[in-house]
Amino acid sequence: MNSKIMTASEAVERFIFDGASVGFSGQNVVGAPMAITHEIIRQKKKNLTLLGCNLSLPADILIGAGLVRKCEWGTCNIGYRGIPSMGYSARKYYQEGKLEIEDYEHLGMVSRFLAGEMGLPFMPVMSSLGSDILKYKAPSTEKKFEIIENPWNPGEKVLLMPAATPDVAIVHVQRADEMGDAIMEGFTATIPELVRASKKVIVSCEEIISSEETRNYPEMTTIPYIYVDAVVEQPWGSHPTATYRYYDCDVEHLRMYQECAEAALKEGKSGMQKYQDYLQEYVLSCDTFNDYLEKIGGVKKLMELKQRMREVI
Amino acid sequence: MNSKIMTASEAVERFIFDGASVGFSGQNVVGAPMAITHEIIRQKKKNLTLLGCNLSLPADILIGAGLVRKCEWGTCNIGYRGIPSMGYSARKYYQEGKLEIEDYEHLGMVSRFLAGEMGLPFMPVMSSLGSDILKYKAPSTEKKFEIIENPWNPGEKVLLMPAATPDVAIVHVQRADEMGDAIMEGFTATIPELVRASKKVIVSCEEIISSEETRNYPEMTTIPYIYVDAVVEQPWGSHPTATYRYYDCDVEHLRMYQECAEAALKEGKSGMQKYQDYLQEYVLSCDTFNDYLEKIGGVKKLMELKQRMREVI
Amino acid sequence: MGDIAYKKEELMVIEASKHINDGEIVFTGIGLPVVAVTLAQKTHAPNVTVVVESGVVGPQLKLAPLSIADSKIMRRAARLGSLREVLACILQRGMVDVGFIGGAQIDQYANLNSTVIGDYYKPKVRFPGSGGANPIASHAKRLLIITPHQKRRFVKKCDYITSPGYIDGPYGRKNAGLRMWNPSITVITDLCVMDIDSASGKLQLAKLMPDVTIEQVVENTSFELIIPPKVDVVDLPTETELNLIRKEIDPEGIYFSNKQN
Amino acid sequence: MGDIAYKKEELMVIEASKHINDGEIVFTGIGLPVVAVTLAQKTHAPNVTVVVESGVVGPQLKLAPLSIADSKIMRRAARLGSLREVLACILQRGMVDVGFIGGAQIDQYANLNSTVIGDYYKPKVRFPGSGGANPIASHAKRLLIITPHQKRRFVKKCDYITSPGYIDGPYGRKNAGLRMWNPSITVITDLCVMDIDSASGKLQLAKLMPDVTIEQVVENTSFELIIPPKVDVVDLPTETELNLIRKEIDPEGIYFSNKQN
Repeated sequence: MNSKIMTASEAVERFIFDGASVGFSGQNVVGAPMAITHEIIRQKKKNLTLLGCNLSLPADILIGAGLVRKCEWGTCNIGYRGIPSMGYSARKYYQEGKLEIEDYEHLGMVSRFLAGEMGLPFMPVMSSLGSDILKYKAPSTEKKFEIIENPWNPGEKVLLMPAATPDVAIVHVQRADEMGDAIMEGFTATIPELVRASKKVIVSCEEIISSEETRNYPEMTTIPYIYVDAVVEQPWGSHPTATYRYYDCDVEHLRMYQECAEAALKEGKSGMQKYQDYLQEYVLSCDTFNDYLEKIGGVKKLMELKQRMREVI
Repeated sequence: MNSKIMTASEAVERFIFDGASVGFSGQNVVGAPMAITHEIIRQKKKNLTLLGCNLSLPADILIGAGLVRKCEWGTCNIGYRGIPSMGYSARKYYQEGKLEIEDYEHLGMVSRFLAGEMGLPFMPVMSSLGSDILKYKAPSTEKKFEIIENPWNPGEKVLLMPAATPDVAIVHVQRADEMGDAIMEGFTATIPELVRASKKVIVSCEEIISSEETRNYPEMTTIPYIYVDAVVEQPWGSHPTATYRYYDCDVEHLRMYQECAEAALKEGKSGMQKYQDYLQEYVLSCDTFNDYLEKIGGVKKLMELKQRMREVI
Repeated sequence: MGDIAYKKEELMVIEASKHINDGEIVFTGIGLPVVAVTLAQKTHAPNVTVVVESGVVGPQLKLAPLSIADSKIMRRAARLGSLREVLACILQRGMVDVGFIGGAQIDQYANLNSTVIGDYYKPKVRFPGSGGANPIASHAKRLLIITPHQKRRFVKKCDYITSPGYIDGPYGRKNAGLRMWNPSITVITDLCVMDIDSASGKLQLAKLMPDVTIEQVVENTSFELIIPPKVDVVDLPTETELNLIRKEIDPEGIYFSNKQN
Repeated sequence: MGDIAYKKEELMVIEASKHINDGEIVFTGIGLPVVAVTLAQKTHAPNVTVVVESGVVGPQLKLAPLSIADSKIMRRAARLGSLREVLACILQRGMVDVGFIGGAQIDQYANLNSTVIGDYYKPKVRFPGSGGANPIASHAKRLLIITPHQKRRFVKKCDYITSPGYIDGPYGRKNAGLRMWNPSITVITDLCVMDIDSASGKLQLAKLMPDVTIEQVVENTSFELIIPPKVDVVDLPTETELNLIRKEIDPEGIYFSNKQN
């Protein structure tokens, strides 16, 4: 089979388009596909709709870069040791009326991907009921949900949520082969459902391994190649979030990011400049993610994060 | 935590009861939980309802032993190299009006377990439509299915199938620890959904390993202990079906079984005696599954099956 | 007859393999279908992905497995997962290009019966039932049926529709709610190749097997088969094709009777 | 005040731990809840199973993780799986005994808000939203809420109900279609412990923290809290409990402010 290996730049150019709906891996401070996210900012793909359970840092920085029209999420939570949980760019843009949010909760959202991956129009869900998640529709949505009676227990309400089928899913994993067979370690969060529900899939990975190796124990392959369109090798590709068993999150950098985003929210023009300076320094002025890795502290910092993961697990 | 290790006899005594609905692992000639199945026959648990996608040999022998009232299945297929696919006991009992069958298809059936494992009353399914699977209800069933209109695409029909939540699931796997964390190798077929949908779960395994070992790489654990009630160690516990990477199926014994079942169907009283003799010799007169393993050829045969698997994979 | 001796089943398998294109996802059952897809992989379609209902995605088959649950079918797969992953996340999602199915009866609308002969509650013969056949028939873009051509098998109306063909007419599937409402269906027998006449949703003769006459086909079919004005003849097998089957795919000759054409 | 100095949060955590029984399945969020469940495991409930939304089942926690996605929370788990496995196959299936939740506002029916302060479309402050909180509130048999007691937090009516308590009365959950329609809910603050008055579905005072008066509680609560005739006082922490928290669970003191009670 043909190799799907390409650079982050090629992958974004080929599969992300203005107005695309894009799903992301990542839970808080683990597993966000930051190398691909930076490339989207450099290529200024705009009017994006982002989908995910916890969209965390990738959503916040894309929103801060002014590229996002709408989010459909369970949460946007970056919280960690002293770092406020809400992404400040998301807060700023929403409060200023520049961002549409469709609020879901995690079970409802993963159920939407579950319907999508199985070719079903909707999925029954037994949460969200009684909450304002059902009360407030996003302006753009014609029908956020439907409530029917359980045919096997008349009188019982069952919520139906519509399938979500993003144009593209972007996920970061530990290892993949050139065809796209991908192995995830640690919790998989929503990756299996998200990937299988999406029309195109970009996998970024810490290491490319041979198909000989993946096929030795195919029980471990989280995503088989049939779903995958691009494989991008980028060690430390989820920095400043962690990659399980590889390196810990970079608390200092995450805090610095949130400080810049907070400044943009609270300090007017000078604060907004501070955030723009962050984007300029760490994303726009970098040719590749490797340039970024140099700037955040280079080899020494990366080895420190590797060591911290060893201590944690 | 308390150990859940017990003998097959204890597990059946504690968790299988007359009239129980029981789900089984196993696809054709792989992975059937035969040690536990034999024990059910010895303890004469009766009026059972069996549930599964491919119920294969466990269903056929329980039906032949006169212990089954009803099956809800996608198929009962034992077919392999020269062995007819239909279980002959199932054919005999159904044709003679002594067995109720609710016919489903595999996608519909696994969707029913999927609803069950997620605490949902039903699951949408897009197959079965237009077939006689929906035309013929089993006499006992009040409502086999419901068809609704897709709220997101008026005019489109969506089939809903009710959740299946067996009283007990019986599965055979490669390895488990004493708490019940179970590791499956090879395809998992319907095991994940079946186990999580069932109220009680008996896991029989080739080997018990330590929790130290299972917890070293928890991504590989197919079933976590919270679902498991009994762990039974029985090497060659799925004979005459195969256990992937451990031993191949025993074609000669499977053929002999089907010949006895065919005789019962076609040769009247003498044929029925032949089948009874099989049950007497290989199940009822055995104290444990180890006695059975001696009778089917002992160590020499078992080593041969082990060797055959090595050649296959 | 050609110069090379071949068995009927060999030619059926070779013909089936030609309906598989490179890069496609093929849902395989047991028996001749797995020989056909392996032959396609070894000839014109090396990048075919095989999926199997038990949870196997993309195995690298060497020898033909004997059952969908044969351990051989797991050989060097891309993924060993669950039945749901294959039947729901690949098949029902609409990713399968070609699906193989079969049955004890096939009727004029290409419906298949693998459940009962006779009355459902008091049948003459009970068969195993659907398994994965119904979902394959419901969701694959193209269906291939390899079957012996016998009058009792090619019936006007199935006693039980296990796997839907066109049900009762050109819009039968649409009316029933099947999304894949106009799949291509190809039936390959030892006498001929049939496909669907789109105006009626009924089976029509497409090609004859070498040395078979239209009369023979009609005699062995209980329903009125649509016969177009011009009917081609299936190509004879090549030596390469036969050698691949005999030496590489099925050296033990498990799938092929000893009758020669 | 007891003989031993302790921080308010320490006593809140110790009180919460007492609401967890041995053998139960506990759905944990970040922060103080994970300290409470770890303390329960190290005292009276060694066989508690922790589940975490990201896909972690039964980790053997040593140090308190700092986020539900902190790699520490995966330590020697029984299963590292998916969010669906935990939220659907454990939580929605009804297997969770105790769930921890929280929010920026809590109202008289124990509804929680973690979405917006002010109007939904033009809010004063936007918060992250539900995450797993809504499903936990919907499906756990018992709910525990550990929160600071502030007048602006304990409001009459939440600006937005992210996670349902009793919604608008004793049958509020039943009317909304929630299966777990009468869960026990316990709110533990630095001033008191509250639970649900089953007649009204509203919060009532259950216990006071040591040296706190009913007046103090009432002053810091914007809604009319139900006050039963007799109100007990929470036990003082023991040295063992404090030592476990300080030396084993959170030796770095990450979760506890420096204010002492």
